[in-house]
Amino acid sequence: MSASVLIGYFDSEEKVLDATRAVREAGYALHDVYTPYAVHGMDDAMGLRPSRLTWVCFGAGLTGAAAALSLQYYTSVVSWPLNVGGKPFNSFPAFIPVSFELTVLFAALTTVAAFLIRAKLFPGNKRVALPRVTDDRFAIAVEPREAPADMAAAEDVLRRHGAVEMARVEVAS
Amino acid sequence: MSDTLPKYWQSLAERAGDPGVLEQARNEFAEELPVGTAFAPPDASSRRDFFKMMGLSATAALVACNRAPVQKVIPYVARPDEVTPGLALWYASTCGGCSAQCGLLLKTRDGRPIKVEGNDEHPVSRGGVCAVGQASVLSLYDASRARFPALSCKRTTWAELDAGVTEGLRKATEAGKAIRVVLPWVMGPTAEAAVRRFLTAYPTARTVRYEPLGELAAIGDAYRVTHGVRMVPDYRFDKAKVIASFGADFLGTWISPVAFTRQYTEARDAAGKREMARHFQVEPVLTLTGAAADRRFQVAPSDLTPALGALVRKLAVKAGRTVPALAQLPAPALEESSLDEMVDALWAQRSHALVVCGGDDVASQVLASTANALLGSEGTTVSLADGMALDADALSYGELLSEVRAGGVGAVLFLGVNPAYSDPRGGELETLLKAVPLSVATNDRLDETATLARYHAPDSTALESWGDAEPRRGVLSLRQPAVAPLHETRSVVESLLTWAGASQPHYDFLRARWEAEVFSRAGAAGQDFGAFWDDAVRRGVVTLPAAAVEAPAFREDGLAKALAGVARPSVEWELVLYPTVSVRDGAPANNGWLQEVPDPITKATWGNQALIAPARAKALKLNDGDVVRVGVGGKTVSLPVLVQAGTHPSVIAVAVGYGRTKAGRVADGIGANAYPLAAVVEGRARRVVPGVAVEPTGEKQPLALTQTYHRLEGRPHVREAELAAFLTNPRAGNEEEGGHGGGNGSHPLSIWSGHEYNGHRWALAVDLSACTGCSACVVSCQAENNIPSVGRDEVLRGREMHWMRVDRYYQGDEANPQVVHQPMMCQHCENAPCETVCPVLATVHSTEGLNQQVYNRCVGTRYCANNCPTKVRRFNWFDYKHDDPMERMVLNPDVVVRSRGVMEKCSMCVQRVQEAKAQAKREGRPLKDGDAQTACQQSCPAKAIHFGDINDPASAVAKLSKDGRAYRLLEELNIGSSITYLTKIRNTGSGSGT
Amino acid sequence: MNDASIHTPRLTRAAGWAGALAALALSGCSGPVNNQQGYMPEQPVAFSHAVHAGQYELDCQYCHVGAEKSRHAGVPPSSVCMNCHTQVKKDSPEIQKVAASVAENKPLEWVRIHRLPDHAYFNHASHVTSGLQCQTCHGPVQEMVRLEQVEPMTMGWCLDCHRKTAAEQVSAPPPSAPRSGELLAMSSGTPPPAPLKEPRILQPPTDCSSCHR
Amino acid sequence: MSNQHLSPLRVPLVSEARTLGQLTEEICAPMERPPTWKWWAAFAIAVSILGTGAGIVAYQVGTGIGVWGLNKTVGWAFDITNFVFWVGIGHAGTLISAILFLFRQKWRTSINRAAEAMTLFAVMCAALFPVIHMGRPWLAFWVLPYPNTRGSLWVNFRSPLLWDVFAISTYFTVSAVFWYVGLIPDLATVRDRAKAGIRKAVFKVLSLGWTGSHRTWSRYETVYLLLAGLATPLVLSVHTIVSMDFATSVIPGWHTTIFPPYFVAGAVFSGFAMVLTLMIITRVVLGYEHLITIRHLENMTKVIIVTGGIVSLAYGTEVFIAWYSGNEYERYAFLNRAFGPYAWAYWTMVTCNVVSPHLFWFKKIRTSPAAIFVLSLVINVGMWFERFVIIVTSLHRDFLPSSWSMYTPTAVEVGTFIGTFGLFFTLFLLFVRVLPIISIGEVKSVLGFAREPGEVPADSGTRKPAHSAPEPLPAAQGSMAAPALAMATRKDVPV
Repeated sequence: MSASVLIGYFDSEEKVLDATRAVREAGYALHDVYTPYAVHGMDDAMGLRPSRLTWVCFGAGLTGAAAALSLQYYTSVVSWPLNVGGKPFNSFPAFIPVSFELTVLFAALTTVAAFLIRAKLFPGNKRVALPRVTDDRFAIAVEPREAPADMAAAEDVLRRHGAVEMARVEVAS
Repeated sequence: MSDTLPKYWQSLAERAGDPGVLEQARNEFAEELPVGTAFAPPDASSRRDFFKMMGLSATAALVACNRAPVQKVIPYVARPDEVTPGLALWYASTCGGCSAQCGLLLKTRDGRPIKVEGNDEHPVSRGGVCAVGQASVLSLYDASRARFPALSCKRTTWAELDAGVTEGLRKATEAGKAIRVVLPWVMGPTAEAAVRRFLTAYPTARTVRYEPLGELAAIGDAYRVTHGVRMVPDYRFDKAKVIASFGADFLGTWISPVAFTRQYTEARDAAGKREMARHFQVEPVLTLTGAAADRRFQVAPSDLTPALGALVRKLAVKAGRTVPALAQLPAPALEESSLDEMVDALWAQRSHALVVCGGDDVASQVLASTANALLGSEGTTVSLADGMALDADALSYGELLSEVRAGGVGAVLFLGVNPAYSDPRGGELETLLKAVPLSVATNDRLDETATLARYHAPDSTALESWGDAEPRRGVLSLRQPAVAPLHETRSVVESLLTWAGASQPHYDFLRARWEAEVFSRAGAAGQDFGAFWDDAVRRGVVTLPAAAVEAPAFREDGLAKALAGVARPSVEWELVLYPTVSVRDGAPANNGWLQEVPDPITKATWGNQALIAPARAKALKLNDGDVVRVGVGGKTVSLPVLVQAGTHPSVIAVAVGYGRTKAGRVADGIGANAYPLAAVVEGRARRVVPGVAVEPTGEKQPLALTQTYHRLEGRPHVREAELAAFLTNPRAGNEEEGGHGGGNGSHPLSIWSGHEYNGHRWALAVDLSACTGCSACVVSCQAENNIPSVGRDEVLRGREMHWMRVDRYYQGDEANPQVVHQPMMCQHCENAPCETVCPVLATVHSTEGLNQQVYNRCVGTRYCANNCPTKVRRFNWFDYKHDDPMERMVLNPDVVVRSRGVMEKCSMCVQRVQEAKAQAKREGRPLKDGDAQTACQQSCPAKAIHFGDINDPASAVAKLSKDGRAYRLLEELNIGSSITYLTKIRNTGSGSGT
Repeated sequence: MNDASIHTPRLTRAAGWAGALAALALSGCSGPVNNQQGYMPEQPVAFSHAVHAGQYELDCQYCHVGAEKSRHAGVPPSSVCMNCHTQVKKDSPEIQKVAASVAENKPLEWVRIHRLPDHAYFNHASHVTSGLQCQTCHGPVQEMVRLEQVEPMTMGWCLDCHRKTAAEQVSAPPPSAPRSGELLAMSSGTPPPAPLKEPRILQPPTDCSSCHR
Repeated sequence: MSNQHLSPLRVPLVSEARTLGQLTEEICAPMERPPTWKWWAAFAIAVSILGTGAGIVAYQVGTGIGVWGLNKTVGWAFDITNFVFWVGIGHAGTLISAILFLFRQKWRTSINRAAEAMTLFAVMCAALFPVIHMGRPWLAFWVLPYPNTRGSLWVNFRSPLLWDVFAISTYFTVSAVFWYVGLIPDLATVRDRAKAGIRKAVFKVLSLGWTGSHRTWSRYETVYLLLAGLATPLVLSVHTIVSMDFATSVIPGWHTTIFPPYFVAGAVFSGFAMVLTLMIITRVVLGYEHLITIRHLENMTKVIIVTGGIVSLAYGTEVFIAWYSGNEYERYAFLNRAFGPYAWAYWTMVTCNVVSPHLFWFKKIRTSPAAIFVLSLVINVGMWFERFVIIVTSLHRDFLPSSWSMYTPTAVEVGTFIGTFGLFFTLFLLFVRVLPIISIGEVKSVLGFAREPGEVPADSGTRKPAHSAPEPLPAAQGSMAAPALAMATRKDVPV
């Protein structure tokens, strides 16, 4: 099923922040806001909760550390213990650098992968950005409602907060 | 790129570049290499022929690379009985490298001789072998050796040659012309017998003894004066308590250095005997012997004889004798006090004192002989009864030249001598020989002399032929071949017999002579000669019971005449031509191992230099590598300067043996030939030349040195003590316990508990007091471990590959420094810094305490070498190809040949250790101390290196590691070295301290 | 976020491919690299081990004499074949090849099957005297009509056996070759050395330098 | 973005007033117009140097490391010097990006992209050396722990070289990811500006379907922060580990506990110098003086003063400790550095690294791009010599005087080093051509920094003509095509 979303275009950060707050206060469901750069304060304005990617990062880091330590322990102590320079088979202090590096590597790659998956970013993506939102326009997309009158009121809210342009766009849901 | 490649290996490429040479090489190979003949009928009786076949399969093995090319196994058609492929066979034999004739054991694998070791049962050399002896196995495979007999340098057959030579000899005899056989002083009893047979066959024949260095001749002539017999006495350094050597490099090159080194270290075994012979050395140029001396006095070469004369005079005073002949000698420049010090020390020991003298001057040898007579040391330190008689009737080379000039010579035979190269009159030989109808050379290659001779009848090498030697009276050393002649060469004995019309195989002649002459003296009553002979061949040496020989007595009557010519000229420069321990008189020069082993003193490789004193160099503003022209009598030689500590300021010293022109691809063009500069006095060549001109040319020629820094900077790597201090305190000079705690055996603080070594734990102990620095170990190691020679260019870049080196440091005054030698090899550290840093585990520790290097795992980061505190790791910068099909035969099949890009280093001869262990296991017995020997240890003439299991409390190495003299390198680093060094003890008589 | 979110299957597919690739890479690394397992070339003479070692139960060391004393077991000289084949099966064309070899003094060029790289040292004697059966490494030779390499003969394969043997504390059989002194005793009448009291526990080395030197 | 806390200390980060659209225009312009002949000339030179370098490396790999001037005593020289040099340079990029991001240094925005790219290229140059310095580089993969048929012979995790393998590869991977994540929004901008065609298709793939959705932006900010948080210790760890190549050894002059901070400071020092070198060229050539302002340059010189100070302190400490330790080898190593055969290299290092940064105390020098440019080169030379001094002078005379020797580089080594500059500049020039070298999104977010709200002109649909560059270098003037040229191209966009 698809429905038309109401899009309001703005030309400045302040206006789009105001308008976002207004749209939410007016009780409309925000589909999303599109901006050319990360607008600070928008999370509040849109009422977004903090991302949980930090936990993914933490978990991945732990996994990396565990993997690195077990690899090093297994290869140096279990699989083939060799006397290297008189050091013990389990030369733990010497294993720290590699463990650290793998911790960072796992954490970084996993976090980015999780982000890309969560944000549905991938090569070959067919999504198209709204006009000029990657340049100098800010856009608010308001979820459609049953009653056309409501949408007209929404348009009104946007216009009052300085929308320079309005549009309705069909999006897949 | 060609100039970045090592020269030694490049020369093949150069040859390849020249189509003519290439063509020649190809023909040579096509005809001579085993490929075509490998499958020719191996004579069932010639048990050593099959090496060719095995060589071929070895070739296949070397060619084998990564992915499975089809490989063939080629078995024998009929396997000789005593050969099991893969098992080494050992033959006891006798070295032919010089006149010392040491006892050898030849190791052969699959028919190929691959290693020379010392024969422990040999009573003269006693298990030691010098660098030249070690390298003789490479000379066997020298691709530049003659491969066939030649007439006017063109290939001929033995039959044609024999016919031609016999015909020539007959004609000469019929014409009443002289036949002259030019040969070295020492050939061995059987060969001398063959010479006598030849002389008998041709009545006009006489021998001419030729010796480039003139040392034996001088001694022989001196003893003719003082004792009426032309002989060389048997010097016994082991019985000496004081040694005074006037220019005799008896540890390096003089007469029998291997035997003397062993005797010398025994006489100076302070730890074992609680006393130590004091050694005085009076010499103009620092020699290996001078470096070992307790007191070294530096004199001008022309002052040697006057100084010795003054010493003899003082001895005569002590002895209460008046020797009028001594009065005429010029006064020496050497200080009175030094002379008195020596005289007092000598006189205190009298019969246990020994005075020796080097060089080619008869007068000084007469004085040395007089000194020993005055001291009464004849019979103890100088044994005339055990001496070696020299050919009393021989002519000198100078006399030969006069005869030839006079036109009375019909035939000249050169038996392995090369006067065209090594005599100052060598240039005249070419024209002179044109007047001689028959000239024959038996030299092993078409060298400077052989190319001038009409016939070339190449002799087989000592490793290919039978023979014997009598290095001390009553000690008969047998030589047996380890391989059938590789080429169409023939033993000189067989040649002589053939030309004498008594053709018979060398073996038969030898055996018959032994049956007739040796067996009868052996006192082997009731024994069958066959058993005696088999035993002699197996052991390689027979010691005959002492026969009562009357030793000739000293007489004064000839002294005045002999000493008449002694003068002390005052000149600006005196040239000294000296032999090196590696190429000696130049005969073995075409040998990569010998060219590359650094001179123990100068640390120079690949070539000779003009050695001058530091003070003189400073005055003349000359530095290492500045080329100077040394000239005398219209002849000049250009050489790079090497500023050498311990050189007398008036001396310019040049090594002989270099500058060969027809020795082969290795030696030709390396260095300059200094022989032409030698003086000729009364027909004899003399190696001390007064009044030479030295002029800088302004050119530069870099020196291929392996050590460029000569001082220890006060570091405690080499520790020494004075004898007196050592006798009261066994730890004298070794008080230092390593920088930060610890000491022998105890470990400094460590966060790790270390690994346990429950089985064997291999270790080395190196006695710095015994080591003379002769470098035999370096060559032995090179032979055992397939270490490539890299050539001059690579040495110049600091890339020699030797796994072990002998570090040489100077202490004190650089005009006359004290010298220490320190053999340096992988320390097999318990906490090896190299192991920790290798990313790929290519170097790790074995359960037996060895620091292992796995070449095939190595990726070549060189991190290990950087982190090695002793810098003993060697990197294969290029593919040092063992690509000469002949020379490759010398490779030890038990040690892998390393490829480019990998690190290598001393393995403590792990292959020998494993072999000894496997042998003990197969025989079901525990390994004994001494079963496994490293190559360096085996060949060390001084027995300064001890190898063994430090976990076995009875082993020598375990005992030595707990000795008061024991210390390890860099203990403050907590590397836990497995090599124990033992403090060097000196007996300078200066009281205590170092 | 529901804009154009129709491409998830692709992602999974991509992940699948990546996994497959990784698996391939891994198997490529851990699989036999450079080994000759299964190598069974044709030989110049159709010699059958099955006949000689199997049917006639000839001892391996009758032909491969070096096995007990040398690092090489050795390929027998043609003359060894002719010890019997001067009598047996003289007319077989294969035997005639061998006979020709002896007559012409031209060795047969067998194709080498079991081989280790140059940098690996292997000693037959050490293994044979430790009681190892030839078949352990060479497979059931007595059943092979044409010889084949059965085992991988990789370093890991060697090590597995060394480690296992060390762990199991296996003893070596008493030496079959005479020990030093025994030969002397046989010939001279001196008393032979005392037999070994304790069996030798095999301690196969796993040190690098045991094989790489 | 409004800014309520204006203070006299804060100056705008974008020195001239710009609209968002103008910014997009200016940053995208260089990659949307055909390359100038100067770019072509520079590119041709860079590629030919790269080609020569590649040839030299091929020759070296084919012939053997022997073509270098190394010997039995000095086993590393140019190779590892260059490695550490390039890794050091590679540090500023991620440092500027990550550490300055964490410290909320907004001035980073106009230089971080290029600096990160520089990091990647420098790390590529650096990574070349550990591979080609091997005797058998074709077996370089043996440093990776993978199951194998050798009884599973693994790798030595105790070796600092192995740590390097992990550190450098992690650093490269994370830096690349960090850089790419930062690029995604800008890639979308370029995509949306491009008409149909290859550019559009390529950037469509690269931008991964970025729509500017704030829900994504929100997560993006989190990810970016996390990456910055991960990259910061990573940067420090990488040079720490590189320093451990030396610090964990036993060689006097290497075995030094202060190496990790000393190396990190040195890396930042040289990295900033290299960023300055590149940025001074770029801002002139591309006319970005208002984006990469004098203030940016000045800030970086201040970092250089600080890190230069740390480096100087480290030099001093080393010498002091060598004397204070009483260890004869250590003492000799440092005496030998200062007065031995390689004293010239030591004093070059001291002059370049200890003396020259102090010129930045003068405001005049600090604000003169030409002076900064020269000094940045001097510092890079000095830092190269620092590594040379550490490696070669320590190795050539260590414990046993018998093995002391000298090292002289060959043409092959010098050529390889120069070749890496070819690689570096080839990649950098390509980067300048094909990607926005300034982070559009981030600069936009600081456009209003230190400006009154009204100062940022709301887009009125009219574009100002190109700004006039304050003092463009004469040589660079021609390439400054007016953004106006590109204006027409975007008029097809509605709104």
